[in-house]
Order: sequence, then structure tokens, then C-alpha cells
Amino acid sequence: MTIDELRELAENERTRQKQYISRILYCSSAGCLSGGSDSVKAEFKKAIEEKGLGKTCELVGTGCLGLCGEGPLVLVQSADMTLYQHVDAKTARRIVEEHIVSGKKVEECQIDVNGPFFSSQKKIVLENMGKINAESIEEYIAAGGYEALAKAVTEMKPEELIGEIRKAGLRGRGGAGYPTGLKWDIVRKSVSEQKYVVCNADEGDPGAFMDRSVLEGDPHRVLEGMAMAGYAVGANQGYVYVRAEYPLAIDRLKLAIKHAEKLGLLGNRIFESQFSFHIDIRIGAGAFVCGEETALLRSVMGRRGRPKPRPPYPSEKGLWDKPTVINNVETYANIAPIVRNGSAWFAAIGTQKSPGTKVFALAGKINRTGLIEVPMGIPLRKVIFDIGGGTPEGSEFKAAQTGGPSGGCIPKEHLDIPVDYESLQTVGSIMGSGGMIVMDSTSDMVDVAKFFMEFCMDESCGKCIPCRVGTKHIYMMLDKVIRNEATEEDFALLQELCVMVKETSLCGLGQSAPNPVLSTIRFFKDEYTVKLKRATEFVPDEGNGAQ
Amino acid sequence: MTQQDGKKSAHPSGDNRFKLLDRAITKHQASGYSLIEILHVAQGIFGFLENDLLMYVANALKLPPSRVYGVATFYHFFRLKPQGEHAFVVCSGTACYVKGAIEIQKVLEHECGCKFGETTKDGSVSLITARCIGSCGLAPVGVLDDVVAPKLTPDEALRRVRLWKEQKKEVAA
Amino acid sequence: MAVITFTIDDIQYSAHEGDTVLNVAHANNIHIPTLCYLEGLSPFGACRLCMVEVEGSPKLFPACTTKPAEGMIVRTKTDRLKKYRRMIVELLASEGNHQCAVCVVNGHCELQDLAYEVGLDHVRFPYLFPNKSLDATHKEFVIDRNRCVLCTRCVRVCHEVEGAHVWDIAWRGINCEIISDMNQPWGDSQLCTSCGKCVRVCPVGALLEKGQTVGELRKERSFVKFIVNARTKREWITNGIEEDE
Amino acid sequence: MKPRVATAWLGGCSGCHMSFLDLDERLIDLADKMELVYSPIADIKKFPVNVDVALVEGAVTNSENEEMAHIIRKNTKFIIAFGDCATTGNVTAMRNKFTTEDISHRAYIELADKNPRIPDEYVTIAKLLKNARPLHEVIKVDAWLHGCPPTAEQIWSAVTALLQGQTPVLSPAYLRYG
Repeated sequence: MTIDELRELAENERTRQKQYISRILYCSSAGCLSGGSDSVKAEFKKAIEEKGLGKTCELVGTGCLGLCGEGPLVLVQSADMTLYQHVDAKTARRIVEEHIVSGKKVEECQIDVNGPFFSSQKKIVLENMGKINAESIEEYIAAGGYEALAKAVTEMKPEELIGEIRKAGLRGRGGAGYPTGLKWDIVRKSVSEQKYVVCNADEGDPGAFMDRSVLEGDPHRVLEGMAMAGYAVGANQGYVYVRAEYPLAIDRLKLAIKHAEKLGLLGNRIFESQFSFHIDIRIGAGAFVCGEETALLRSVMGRRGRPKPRPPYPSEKGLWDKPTVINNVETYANIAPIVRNGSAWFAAIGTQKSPGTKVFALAGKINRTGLIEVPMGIPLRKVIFDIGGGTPEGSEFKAAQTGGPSGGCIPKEHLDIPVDYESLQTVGSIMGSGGMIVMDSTSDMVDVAKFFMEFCMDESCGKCIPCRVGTKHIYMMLDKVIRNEATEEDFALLQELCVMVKETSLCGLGQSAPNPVLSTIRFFKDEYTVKLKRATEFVPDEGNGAQ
Repeated sequence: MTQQDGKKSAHPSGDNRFKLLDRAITKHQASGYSLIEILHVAQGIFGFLENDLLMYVANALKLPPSRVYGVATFYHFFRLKPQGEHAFVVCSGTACYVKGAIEIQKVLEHECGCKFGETTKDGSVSLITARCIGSCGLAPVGVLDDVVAPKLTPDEALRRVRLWKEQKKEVAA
Repeated sequence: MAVITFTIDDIQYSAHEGDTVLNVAHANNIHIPTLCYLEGLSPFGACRLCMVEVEGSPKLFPACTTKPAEGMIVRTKTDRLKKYRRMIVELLASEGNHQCAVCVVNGHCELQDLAYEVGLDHVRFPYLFPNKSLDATHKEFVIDRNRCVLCTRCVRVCHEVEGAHVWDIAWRGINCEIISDMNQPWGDSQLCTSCGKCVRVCPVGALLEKGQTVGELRKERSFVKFIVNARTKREWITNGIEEDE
Repeated sequence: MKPRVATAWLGGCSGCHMSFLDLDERLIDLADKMELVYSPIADIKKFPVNVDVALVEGAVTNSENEEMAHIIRKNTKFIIAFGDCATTGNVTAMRNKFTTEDISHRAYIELADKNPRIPDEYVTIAKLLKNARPLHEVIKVDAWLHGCPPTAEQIWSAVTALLQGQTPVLSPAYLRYG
């Protein structure tokens, strides 16, 4: 395929879409599917056929529409955009019969697309959600897909491409925020005949579903980003390491790879250049620690996912000891827009130190749960109260938890901090991959800490002692606090142990496992101290010497 | 069957399912690096990973048995024991926790007389926790025999389990 | 790589290509506690006892896998390190069933030595009292998994030196265990050559020889270094020790 | 007034007390300098109040041990865990691998010479705790004397320091398990 052929394909697809007066885009992501969007789809299909609208109305399964808590969601694209929530088969029929046929909207199911949930967001990674068919490469191409790859391999030198990414200031979206361009540059400069590109799609944080939504709704975006990484560093093989818990994402990825290979957008001599790139999928098997890069690479090679001491870093010695780029899904999803729109465009979004946007999965005790994308630096308050609509009536906001089991709880008094890598760290949390769980007064923070510690304990690989045994003891101590059996001394030891596990563990899992405990102690110390037991004191001469 | 003989032959039991497994092994060129992929396939075919099956994989991929066993036990997804007729998965992700998944777990354990991670004595229901299935917007979430049940309540969970039990009784009758 | 100089506990030392902070320290009689490390085996970096401080970094570094850099200032005995080392030994002691009074290696045990080194007068964490298996099916040896510290020396010596790979680690986290073959009785292992290397490298009394009683088992571990040197550097051949025809 | 000293025997083999007796003639010196207010080697029924120092042997393995440990703590200024069982659980804790039912069955049924019967609770046998535990997991302990048993020298070093009104600082040479 050449660039011209790509543009022709895009044009044809756009023409094809234009023949429809209206398009019904139903959410086909896992969230709405479990809410019954399959039967909604069937009913739409039936109704369209019955009304003989096959030529004027197209039914499309699209990516996540955001408001997952109100699904199944359906977007109707005609003269304007109309978004419907809680759509069941009956509503689906009404949408066809009333909205499509007579132009009369089904008002009781309508959501305002200009409401604060939507207007405060800025979509880059999620730009195609609700626009294209998640299973069609043509629709991705019609939306500008693979243009960036074409531009990169035909017009740019690898170092120019990396230069763009560096100028854009893109930082790793997996949580640590390492500059992506810098990472790529290290791999590019290392001398090796074989190099690899790996995509970390092992989204293991409980309470996070950003990467899943991207893979389900717009898989080509990730493949395109990976291919550009391959071009930039000189790799011809990529692996996507995806959780087994995401069967739909795996299916869509497989399909996307097949389609891309068929069109020659992956494979040998892409865009008739010297660049070849293949992508294979590796399916994880349920181990949170495999989100740690050295563990992930071992898992890709069919081993136990046990981390290795760094250095050497994967950029020097990764898969099969070859230089390896490893980034997460969202990072790769940002590459194509940067190349398409230029680094200056990207750098202007967000903050100076953390440019761009961040996708969050908003959940917990909050009115609007779902998938959102916001510019970096947005105040936390705005995310929770404007976009999320605050906590349900009658309950009061207590804390927002970010960063999953590696993160911390941010209390009320810090609601005004900007959401970026550095600011979150100052309050003892981390950006993490993007899970944001809101807690209200019904959550006991010691119990919350115990919940996360149980997770870390179960997920510890068992290699290093501080994490293997330390997390177990922290968990037991928290349980002791909850049972009102811990003393002041135990509480002091708990804190000492947390710091020790943090500073001596081998990998990120152990080093960050105490964070939820330390952060809840920092902001909700009272909840611990009221549960402590007073130690028995020696009272001379008043003892009851009975036996 | 020993590690040293190196020959790949049909399983002595004559079980045809091994042909399917062999096909996957050939596709991966019998590479030891594909162990996790092969274990996924094997579990998909056989339902769970028996020692005998793991030994077959070890021989085919020319890996030490202890390595294969180590990998199979490291990952939560691999089962070394058969599952019950029905699987009730309760998501234990943070969003589900905040929205009361623990209450659901409690009533189910009480109803089934076994803990999560176990199967009822009659082999009818396996209780399983999942580490976040990524449907946090619909918390708390269960997965009943691969079908997602959103915004689950303890009562609804009980109703569903009892339904399985009744079906079993009917079949028995 | 040219020779570089760096500092350990205020004294300058030189290091060569392939050196680690730990082997430079050991070569110069600076004691840094270790457990999973054994000269001759690949470094594992898991026990975290050999952690050292490096000036200019808030992080701690395991001496066994950290390469010296020019001008690096390493400290091995700070209060912070001492505190952490004690806690690590406490965690280890609480994890297993270490009844020294009835153990074959009593008095010759690396975990005991570590406990004395860090001044472990008592363990502040509750003992976990595991109930793991004891396997005495092998004709010469026994493994008591309740005493295992999961240093994986046995796994590594069996794989790297003997080449049999009988041992590996199964399960994960606090449930990790050393297993032979398909988690079958050691005596049934098809791969075990009964060479006994695993028993000799085990730092504690988890792997033992049959027929020994309390305090009787002394383990000699330097053979690993000799064998590995002989193989990789061909020392025996260059020293004129030829195979008898 | 002479310091009031107690020694107690929880779940252990009494080997530590035997080692105490190995102080031999030094016991006579001790008798002058302290008042032994409670000990299995003296016939005193009730743990007294206002004890200065208590040496407690053995792990906490049954309900009686547990109650006793609390009584000792309540009435004693300075408690020394006396020997490895009190410090780590040691041999007493080796039974933790088994359930209390299995242990009772083994002891009272399988190994019974005659009348195999598990004693009921109202009989004089105290109830086994789920696990035998070191003393400091049950009550606050002020110092530890190691060894199975601790040597007479170790005991002497600790006791003399205490009698001189000092907190015993055990020499590293005395830190010896087993």
C-alpha cells in the first residue's frame, strides 16, 4: 500500500458513510455488552429492516461512549448528535420508529451531550470512541488512521520521529511518567540486530478499565503507535501483552492485526519502505505483578512473572536480552495524534511538565461512573464534581483513590490539587494507570487499606523477602487494628514496616504496596488511633493476684 | 514418558483432544517460550491442567517438569483442579469493593457452604473471585457462567445460585 | 572497561569489568550480610540483606547486582541499613518454623548467624507457623519446606551447575514453595541425579542428609565456586590437570 | 527491701528451670539478695502482687498459660522471657502444624495405656489454644534470655544485673538460639 492508496481508501469509506442519512452507534464495549447491548443491537437491526431503512440508516458497534454506569448507550448521528442512555430493546425500537423515521427524539432517555460530563473533557486517546466501528479498519482509516504511520515511515527519519515525541513531552501513561521519547532514543541508540516493541496491556489495577476500552473500541490506534515505535527504534517485531480477563479486547486486537496485515499496514515493507513490522499477541494469565516491566517480559517469554533487578533496564536488555521498548496502551494511543497534529499542538495541552491528556476510569460512590479523558493539570474537584457529578445524594465525599494498590487516598482538603504526575505525588498518591475510585463516608479507611494490602499480598510474586513476608504482616497488622487488638506499639511497628517494605522491595509492586496504608495513615490517622487498644499497665499493690 | 526420549507421539490414552493440543504446539514450533500460550490452549481443551497433561506439555516443549509446574501455579488463570458445573465469579476490584462486593461474597459463601476459591461439595458451583474485570461502571459485578451480571445485590446473587440448585434437582429428578 | 575507583565506607577501592559492589567488598574483607547470594551462582537479588546506600540517591541498592561506578560513594553500615536488615531477618524468622534446638544445622546455620549479626533478641512480628510438607522419599536426602527461606540456591545450583533442573518454585507470594519435578515426591524424580549439591548449598536446615541429628550437619559451600571457575575459566586444565587417559 | 523475684513455668519442658538450678552454689548468694516470691520450685499457690522481676519459661500454649501470662504482667514490673520456648515458641510450637483435635486424639486416645478418653473441659486439663505462641505475642516482655536451655552463665549475667538495679543488657555472646 502507498500513501495515495491509503487516502483513496479513506475517501471511499467517507463516501460510503455519507450515503446514510443517519448512523446509529451503539456502544459495543464490555461494559454496555454486559448491560445487554447485544439484544439492543438485534432489535435495532430488526426495526431497521422492518422499516426498510437499510439504505439510509447504518447500525454501527462503536467504542466506549463514556457513561458506563448508564448503559447501554446509543449515539444517533443525523443532522445532530443525540445520546441515549439505559437503552433496552423497547427503547431501541422507539428510537428507530420515532427518531429515525419521524425525527422525534425519545426524550426521556436522552442525555445532554453538552452537559458538564462531556464539556469538561478533552479527547485525544478516545477521539474515535462513538465515531467509528470498532471492528472496521476502513472506518479507522477514514478517521485519519495510519496517516501518521505513513508520514513517519515515508517522510521522517527515526530520529526526527523521536524528536517529535520528545518535543511533545509525552510521558509514559502506565503510571511512572517516564518520558517516552527518551526511552525510545535509548533503544534506538543501542546497537543490536534485533530489537523489540512491547505493549503493556496487562491492566491489572482493580478499578481501572481505560486500556480495555481503548483496545475494544479503537485497537488500530495502538497498533499504529507500536509500529511507529518500531520504526523509531529499529525493531521489526512487537508484542501486545494483554490480560486474559479481557476476551473481547483480545478478539478485537486479533481482528485488527489481521485486517492491518491484509492491507499491508503491518508486515513486510510497510508503505513500500524498508521498514517491516509484525505484531503478535501474548495473553497474560492473571498476575498483577506482570504489569511490572521486567516481570511482563519474562511472562512474554513463557516464564513465571518474577521481576529482575534493574539495571539493566529493558531498553538495554529486554526480551531475549535484546533492547526493548515497553510502553502501555494509552502511551501508544497518543503517538498517532502527535505525529498527525505536530508536537506543538500536543505540548500546548495540559501542563508544561505533564503535557497532553489522561484517561481515567471513574468509579465508586459517584453519580456518573465511566470513562473520561481530561487535560493534565485539571483540578481534582472538577473531575469529581463537574464531570462525575459528585457523590450520590445523602452521602459526603471522603476520598479519591488513584493509582490502585500502588497509590493513595486523596482527602477532601486536597481536592483542589491539579491532576498531574508531580502534584499527585506530593499528596502521597500516584497518577497510576488511571483508576479513580471515589469513596464516601461509608468507607472505613483502615478497611480500605486492608483491602489493598490483601490485593498486594495475593499478587506478590514471592521473590524478595520484604514484599513476600512484609505484605503478609502488614495485612495481619491492619486486621489486628480493625479487631481493636493492636496497641500503640503495634501501630508504630506497622508504620516502620511499611517504610521498610517501600525502601527495600525489589520491584514496583513491593515498593508501592505500602502506599495505601501510609496515605490513609497520613490523612485519616484518627480512624486508626480510635481502634487501638490500651496496653495493660503495671499497677503496684492493686493487682489482683488471684489464680 | 520421560523427558529424555524427545519423541512427540500421540498420547498413550488415545484421547483425541491431544491432537488439538499438538496442533497448537506445532504452531508455536514447540518453543519453550510459548509455554503460557500452550497452557492456555490446554486448559481451553481439557478444562483444567492435570499433572499428566502438564507432563505432556513439558515433554513436547522440552522443558523441565518443575518449570512447567512452576508457571502453571504462578498464574491465577490456570486451574489444576476441575471446576464445578457452574462458575460464580464475583469481581473483587476496588469499585466493586466500595460498592459492597464483600457482602455478596459473604452470602454466597454461606449459601454454598464453601469459601471463594472452592467448589461446593456436590461439585455444582465454584465460587471464584476476579481481580477486576474492568466493568467498574456497573459495580458490583458478577460473572455467572461467562455472562456478566451488572449491579448485583446479595439478594439477586442468592436467587441466581438457588436457581442453579433447583435446575440440578430437576435434572436429577 | 578501565579500572574505576569508588568508595566503600570511606575507603577507596578499585573495580574491574564485571565486578559488583559485593564482590569488591568481600575481596577487601568488608562484611556485607547476604543470604541468597552464593559465589559461583548467578545473582538473584532477592533477600535484600546486602542493600547498601549510595550517596546522592535516596534509593537503596543490592550490592550483589550493583556495579560500581566511578566516584560512587557506598555505605554499608548505616543505621537505616542496620534497622532494615534486622527487620528482614525478623520477617524470615517469622515466616518459617525455625526451631534451632531440634535442627540438624544448629550452630552452623546461615540464618542463625544472621540473627546473631543483627542482634535479633526477639521477633516483633507474629510467627506464621506454616504447615508445609516435609518430603523424605529420597533415599539420601530430606526437604523440610517449613525451614525453607526461598533463597533459590538449590534451584540455581541444580540448573546452572548440575544441569538437571529438578527444583523450581511453585505458587506465589507467601505460598511459594520449592518443588521437584511435577510437584511429586523427590524420591520419584526422574531428573534428580542425587548429586547432593542442593543440600550442600542450602543455607539452613531445609535440605538435609538423612541420618543426621541436631547440630551435626556442617555444609561446605565453596565447591560451587571451584566447579564454576573450573568450567568457565578452565582453571584445572590451564593448571595442567589433564584428564587421565 | 530485697527485690521480689518470681519464676513461672508455662508451656515448656522445665529445662530452663533446671538450668537455673545449675547456678549451684551461686543460688545461695542469690537467696541473700532477693526474695523468691513465686516459683515452681517453691510451694507457693498464688502469684503475688508487686513483683519486681519475673522469669517466665515456656510458650503460651493453653488457656491456663494465657491467663497466667496476663496475671504475671499485671503484677510484675520487669518480665524476662526465659529460654527459646518463651522467645520463639520453639519445640512447644511444633505442635502448631496440627489441629488441637488431632493432638488431643493422639495424646489421649491413640497413646493411652488404658481408658482412652479425651478429658472434658470441666476436668482439670486446660484448653489448648489454636497455636502455641511466644510470650511477647501475648503480653509485653521486657527482655529475652535465649537458648534451649539458656546456660547458667547467661542466667547469672541477667539476674545479677537486675539485682543491681540495672536493666540487663545481654552480651552478644549470649545471643544463641538452640
